Amino acid sequence: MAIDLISYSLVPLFAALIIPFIPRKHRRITEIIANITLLSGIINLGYVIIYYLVLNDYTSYTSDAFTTLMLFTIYLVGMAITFFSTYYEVEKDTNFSSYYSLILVSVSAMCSLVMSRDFFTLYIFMEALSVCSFALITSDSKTFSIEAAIKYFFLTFPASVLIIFGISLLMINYGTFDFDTIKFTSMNFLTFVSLSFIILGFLIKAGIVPFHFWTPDVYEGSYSPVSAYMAGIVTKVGGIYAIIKIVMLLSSYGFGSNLSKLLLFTGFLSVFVGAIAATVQKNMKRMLAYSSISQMGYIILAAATFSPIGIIAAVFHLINHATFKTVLFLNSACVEKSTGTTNMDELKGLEHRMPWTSWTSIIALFSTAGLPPLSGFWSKLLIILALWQSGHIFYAVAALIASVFTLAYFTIMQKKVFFGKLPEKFNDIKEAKYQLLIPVVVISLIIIFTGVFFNRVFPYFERILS
Amino acid sequence: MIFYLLIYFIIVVAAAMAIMSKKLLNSAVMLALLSIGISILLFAYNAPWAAVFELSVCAGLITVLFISAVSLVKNDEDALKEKRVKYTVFPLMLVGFAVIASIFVPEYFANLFQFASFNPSNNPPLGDMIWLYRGFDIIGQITLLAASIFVIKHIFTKETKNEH
Amino acid sequence: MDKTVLLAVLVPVIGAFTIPLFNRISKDLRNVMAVVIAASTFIFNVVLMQNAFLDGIRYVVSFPLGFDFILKLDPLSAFMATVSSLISLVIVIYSLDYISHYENQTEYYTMVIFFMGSMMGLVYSDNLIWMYTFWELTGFASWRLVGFFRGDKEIAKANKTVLVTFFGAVLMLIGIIDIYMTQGTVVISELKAKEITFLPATLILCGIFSKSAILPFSTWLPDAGVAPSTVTSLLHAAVLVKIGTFVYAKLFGTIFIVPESFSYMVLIITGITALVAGGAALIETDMKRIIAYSTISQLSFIFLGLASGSKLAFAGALVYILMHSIAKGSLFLCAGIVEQKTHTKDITKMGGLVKSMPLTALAFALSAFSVMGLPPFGGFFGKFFVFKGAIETNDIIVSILFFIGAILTMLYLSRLFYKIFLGSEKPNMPREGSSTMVASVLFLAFLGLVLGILITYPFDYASITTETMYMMGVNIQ
Amino acid sequence: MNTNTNISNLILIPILIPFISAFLILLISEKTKYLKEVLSIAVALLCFIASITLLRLVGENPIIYQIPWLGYREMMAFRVDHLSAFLLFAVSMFSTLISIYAISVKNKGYSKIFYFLLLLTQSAAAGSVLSDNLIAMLFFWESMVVFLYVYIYISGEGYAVRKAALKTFLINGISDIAMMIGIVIVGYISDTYLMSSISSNKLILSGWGTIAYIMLLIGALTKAGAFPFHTWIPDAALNSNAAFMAYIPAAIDKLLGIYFLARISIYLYSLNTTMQVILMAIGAITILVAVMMALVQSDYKRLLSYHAVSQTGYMILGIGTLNPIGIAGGLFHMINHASYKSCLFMTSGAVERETGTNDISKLGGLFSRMPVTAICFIVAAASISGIAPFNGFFSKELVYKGTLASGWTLFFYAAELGSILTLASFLKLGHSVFFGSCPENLKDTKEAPYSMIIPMILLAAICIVFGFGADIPVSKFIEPSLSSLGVVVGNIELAGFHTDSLFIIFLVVVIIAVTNHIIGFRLSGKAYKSSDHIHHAPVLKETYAMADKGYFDIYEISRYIFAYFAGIMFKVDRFFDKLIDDIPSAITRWASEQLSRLQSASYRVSMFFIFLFIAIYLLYLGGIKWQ
Repeated sequence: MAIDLISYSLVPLFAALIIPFIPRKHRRITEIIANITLLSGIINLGYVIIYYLVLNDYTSYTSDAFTTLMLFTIYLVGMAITFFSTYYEVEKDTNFSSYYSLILVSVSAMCSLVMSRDFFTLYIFMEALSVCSFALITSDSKTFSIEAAIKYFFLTFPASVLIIFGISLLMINYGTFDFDTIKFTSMNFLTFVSLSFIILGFLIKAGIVPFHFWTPDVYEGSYSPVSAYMAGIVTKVGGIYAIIKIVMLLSSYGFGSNLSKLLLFTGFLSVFVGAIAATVQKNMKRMLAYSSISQMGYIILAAATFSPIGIIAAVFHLINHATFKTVLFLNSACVEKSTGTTNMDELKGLEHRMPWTSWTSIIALFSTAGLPPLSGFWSKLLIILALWQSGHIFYAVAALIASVFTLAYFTIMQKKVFFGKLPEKFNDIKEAKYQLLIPVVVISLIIIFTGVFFNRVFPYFERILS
Repeated sequence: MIFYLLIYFIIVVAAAMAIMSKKLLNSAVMLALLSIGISILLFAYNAPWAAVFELSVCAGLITVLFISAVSLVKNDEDALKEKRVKYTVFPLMLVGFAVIASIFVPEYFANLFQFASFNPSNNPPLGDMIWLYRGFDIIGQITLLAASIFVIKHIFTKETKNEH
Repeated sequence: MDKTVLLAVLVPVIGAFTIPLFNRISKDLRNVMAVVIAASTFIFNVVLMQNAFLDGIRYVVSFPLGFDFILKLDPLSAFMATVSSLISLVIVIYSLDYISHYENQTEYYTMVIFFMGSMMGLVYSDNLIWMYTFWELTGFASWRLVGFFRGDKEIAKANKTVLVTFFGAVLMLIGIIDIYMTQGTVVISELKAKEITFLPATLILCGIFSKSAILPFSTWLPDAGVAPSTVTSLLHAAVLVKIGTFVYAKLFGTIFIVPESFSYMVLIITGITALVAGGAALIETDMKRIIAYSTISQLSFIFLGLASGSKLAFAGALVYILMHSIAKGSLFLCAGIVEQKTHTKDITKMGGLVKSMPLTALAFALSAFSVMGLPPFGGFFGKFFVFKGAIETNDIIVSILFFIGAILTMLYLSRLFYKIFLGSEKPNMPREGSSTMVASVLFLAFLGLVLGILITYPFDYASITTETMYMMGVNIQ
Repeated sequence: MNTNTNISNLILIPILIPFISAFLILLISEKTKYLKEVLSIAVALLCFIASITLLRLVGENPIIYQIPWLGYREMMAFRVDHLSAFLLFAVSMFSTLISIYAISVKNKGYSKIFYFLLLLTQSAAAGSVLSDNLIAMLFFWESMVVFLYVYIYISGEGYAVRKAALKTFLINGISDIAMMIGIVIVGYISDTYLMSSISSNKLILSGWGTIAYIMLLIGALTKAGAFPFHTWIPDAALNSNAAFMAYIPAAIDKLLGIYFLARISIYLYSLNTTMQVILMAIGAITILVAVMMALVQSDYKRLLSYHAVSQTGYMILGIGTLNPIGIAGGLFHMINHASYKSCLFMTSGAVERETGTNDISKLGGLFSRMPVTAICFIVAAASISGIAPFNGFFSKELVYKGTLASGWTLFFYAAELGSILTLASFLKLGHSVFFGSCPENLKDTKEAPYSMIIPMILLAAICIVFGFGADIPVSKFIEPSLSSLGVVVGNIELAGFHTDSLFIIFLVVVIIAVTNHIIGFRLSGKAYKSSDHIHHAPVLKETYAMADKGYFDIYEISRYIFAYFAGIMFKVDRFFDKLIDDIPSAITRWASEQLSRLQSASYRVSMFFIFLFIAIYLLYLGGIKWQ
């Protein structure tokens, strides 16, 4: 356990425990506490990373780059969501205190999950995370969100079963859970079964195609900021992070070809199914859900190459996807707040009434599709290079062709939602409040800068492997 | 060998009954019976600590909570109305699977020990095990507790508000 | 000097995003700034063109994994940059009046200048990945510009445009990565005289054909006629479609050694495209679609020149690019004036406009003659040397294809001119277009004529560029 | 090879001066009277004088003048040998005469634009005649296409004028593209574009050579207005002014077309016998077809235009014989035809100006009212029909001797039949316009103004001067041109009046034509109907009807073919549109509907799927892979 980073998980936990003691009418104070804790986390994490980006020499760099990066993303998305939801549902006062505490608990769970050094703690915090997110989904108490929560619970519970079973088999085989002490010297049958159980469990948590049945309903049904939170970071840290961790462990031992075949096929499947299914969706959030399935597929594809460049590409794409998926979901939340619906058939011509939302969604959209100078392009390029170098040229070409579908369903979304003549029932809608726009704009700027200053960002990512 | 088979049989039947029983109370009782069976099994596999926890927590605490909650709930919702016969197929399938597995699987797991490099003799006492080696789990426990409290607070406060 | 190369690229790209800020201050400041940025880019390019033959002018920003951002000046790119920035400048001036009575003008000016910037970037970039980057940016800018009128049909067509070009570009990216894997580098100057196999070449060719609207991907260009005519002239006539020809000239003309069958395939496809586009232009009744189809057929002539493997034909193709951009640009702008005045694009409803719009008719006639390749105009020399290339392939099919193509060009352009300006008079004939619009159109038309008469200067520049850069011997083993 | 500068800029005068002054004229405003005409006549005269001095100066070796033009190898090379000098002389002569004549032609549109075009055409014609580099020649040659188009367009209002203008433009434009390809192929075969160097090792008709020759032939024949491509001239005649008809279709086009035909057939290529037969056949067919059509016309200018086409047939026949006499006949006939055809068109212009109509059925008895025009008409008509003392007879005699020498007597008979019909149609024309009863409304028609009379008289004088044994033109122009073409004449007596068998045949031709005219006149009673007995003859009636509907007109046929071809191409285009737009989006929509239908299943089905996939993966991973 990296001691210096432990404070990042304790502080939000501590803040979460304080919040219930604040009397109900002082709503402002709870919001301030939640925002302050996350803001402080971002500031010093940001300082650490940007200091090295600007300095651009890593001789004195000691802490674990991978964890710091993941922490930064968790805090970034967490901050965006809390700041967004403080101004999102001001009039309908959902039980906000437990909402904020739940978010803080989930942030601390994610941080500790990222910092965990062995399988068992990984499992504990994953469970804590899924419990929190289960509750968060129901936070706007619409019947559809409760149904989504139950669906989320039912369809991801086999994951926990599989993971705990896999971990126990691993325990039998190697006698320890610790990542560093486990030596995967030989690939005997039991390790193989246990690892595949664990990976299948995490695939279910991540919502990859054969197990993606819960993702669309959960993202569409849940309370809008929460769906952004879920899509943005929860499924990633809860699902993909562990797979990348296992891939890192196995890659250092240079085998796991049949595992990579499994992951490659699932990744390829989810990229295409997600992209194709999204083209015909009526609801904006449901379409974004499918798009996030397909982008997750890209991360799995990258991880499945088991090569150093593959892992860097996977992490880079994970972080990129976190940023532009949060932006897109928050945009859909803004649209929902102004017009009251995210059904794309009713929406039309919002471009002039909501310029900021439309332009940030275009930036995020084109970064997802891989328009060159934006960050999405570089991560996709790295994925393609990784796949190509490890010999899976078919998957590389397929991944690239899928980005055409990505662009297809996004241009359809732009056409339906933002372009065209404004219907008269939306005549009086205004742009969302500026507070709602700040997180979206900040993250879009991050997208642009990581894209344009890729030459500074990439050396930092190379530190992940050391 | 028969002893183990008997316990397996009890556990499987109890689990099936817990799902299928009409009244909530019966399912709570069946759940308790299930946990007791598992703890006996754990004792048999000389894992005393796990067995004790199983017995005290699952069989004791959870069953008490369930029964008190069920009794609080008005009794008109007792008998679930939807036709359950259609879903008997799943537990029957489960039972069939368990029977087949019990025939084929054991010899399969017999050679499990050759992989095991973990001999139970030299593991440290439980005290410093929890504190020294598994220190970080404390944070885990706290997070889980906090999460569960807030979940209940988050969902159930809504329930009471809706009623009055 | 390498700073000017950077400026030529950065000023329009960054300038594009300052235009909304200027718009905050006042509308005409925004217009003025748009013209100023366009003019400054043109001046930069002219300066660069002066010493295009100096060697080693490069601006390098190092990027990981060999994707360094390199801007290199060579005669071919300087020529291309000057041509496209000149036309863009004229179009920006023309659109001051044209766009004035439509909404979301700020976005229009931003995107035009951004398009110009990414065009410069593409032309000067010496790294395949960065060439691909600016290629995609032009695709993005064209999506916003084609979808300028926010109607449903227009946006559907804009989506189609961006999807087809993006698909082609993705294929090209696969080709580039294949080269990256086999050759180990993506820097163009390091790839000089390298042998590449049939597959990566065809993949890059798909990208080029999707951008220059050659047969398999050609139908997005007429559909994009729904855009305002300044956009269509900027995109279809002068600049966007020329990107494909430029990249083909640079990669397959001066850098890569390609198998003989590859160039022959290009010739056959472009030959058939010339026929198909020519035939379609003869049937079509929408004015802008006809001119768009004519662009497709003229582009296949340019590809003929580039792919035929003879030095003179290559120089002829470069001259053809220059002349065609000028002439087709002014054709589209005339179409813009006519459309704005008669409020219809259907040529069957027009007629006899020569009486009421003599200057536009004159400009239209002069540029049409230049596109047809009649002598006093510049188009003739381009067409002549391009045909020399066709004959030098010593292949009868290619020559016949392009001979019929040339006849079709003459037919549909004279049909178009006849239907719009010479047909039977209609009752209320609109007056002449506004002065700036007609002036810029006449300027372009007479520029074509003057360049035709003083052909020595452009042709010398083109032949020296070919001399220095073209690996002619390579294509014909 | 005297390339000293002052002679060489003599070459530039006929090209640059008209070009510059053309733009000058544009600046002069429309209202100033006669300034434009005077300027253009002065310029034309200047060029005429320059051409005369050039004609005298050109000794054994031609004058060369080169300007760097296209890239490093292609020079704008001018080379004046006897043939070019002779052509330049003819071109400038006719330009001067036409600019004088055009002063008082009414329906020539804005005179400013007319003179602008006149000067540009003059410079272009001079340029193409003098240039030695094929590209430069093509440059000047093709730039005339645009002026043709504008000439016809400005000379009138209405639908027919524009249709004729478009037709002219397309026929000439497309044939010029063919010619361009011919020149490109020639350049490819002999990898030089200089005619002089090509002529040193002549091209032969094999593989690319044949294609090149055919393409160049198409260009030459269209410009000359020969058989398949002649249909634009009659239409132009109907719809444009007399000055244009007298200038371009009558003189310049014929001169340039035949000049180029001579260049390619004799100077660049050494043709084999099959091509010789083809050329002579084209010549013969042109003669017959055009003269048959001419016979039945009732419009003054349309009749003359058909005759222009038929006379070209004689020239092509002459050059097609490829033997010195034939070629000499062809060239001599070229200049003769230019002179009398231009004069005839001028008379038609004069008649049209005075009487306001071209329809010969409405004209009559103008001899007494317009004596000078009538006399000029008679002289020109006589020379075109090849009556003895005039120039037409001598050039036709040479052509006949050439055809007989080449051995193909069939073409000789065709030529003879042609001249019979020519004489018959002119008798009909002359009789109906100048003799017979004069309708009331034309009672007070006066003679045409002097500006029209002078050029007519001059041309008639040329017809006479070039006649009478024709030794002046032959010695001055034809023999030197033949030598510059590289044709060895030997001791054959070209000029001179020989009363041999040809003269007797000539007399027979005259008698037949006169009797036919008298029969026609007796039958129909009206002068202008005198050819009706041929018009309504059994077989001819249908062919004439079909010809009027344009079945033989290459323009109509090709319009139909291209429309059909374009239709197919459009279908191909729509197919590709469906291929890249409709089909992919339909497939994606279908696939996406299937996937989202799969999605809305209930818990149990999703749960079942999850366990199923887990099982499959484990089997796939553990079971199959492991063993």
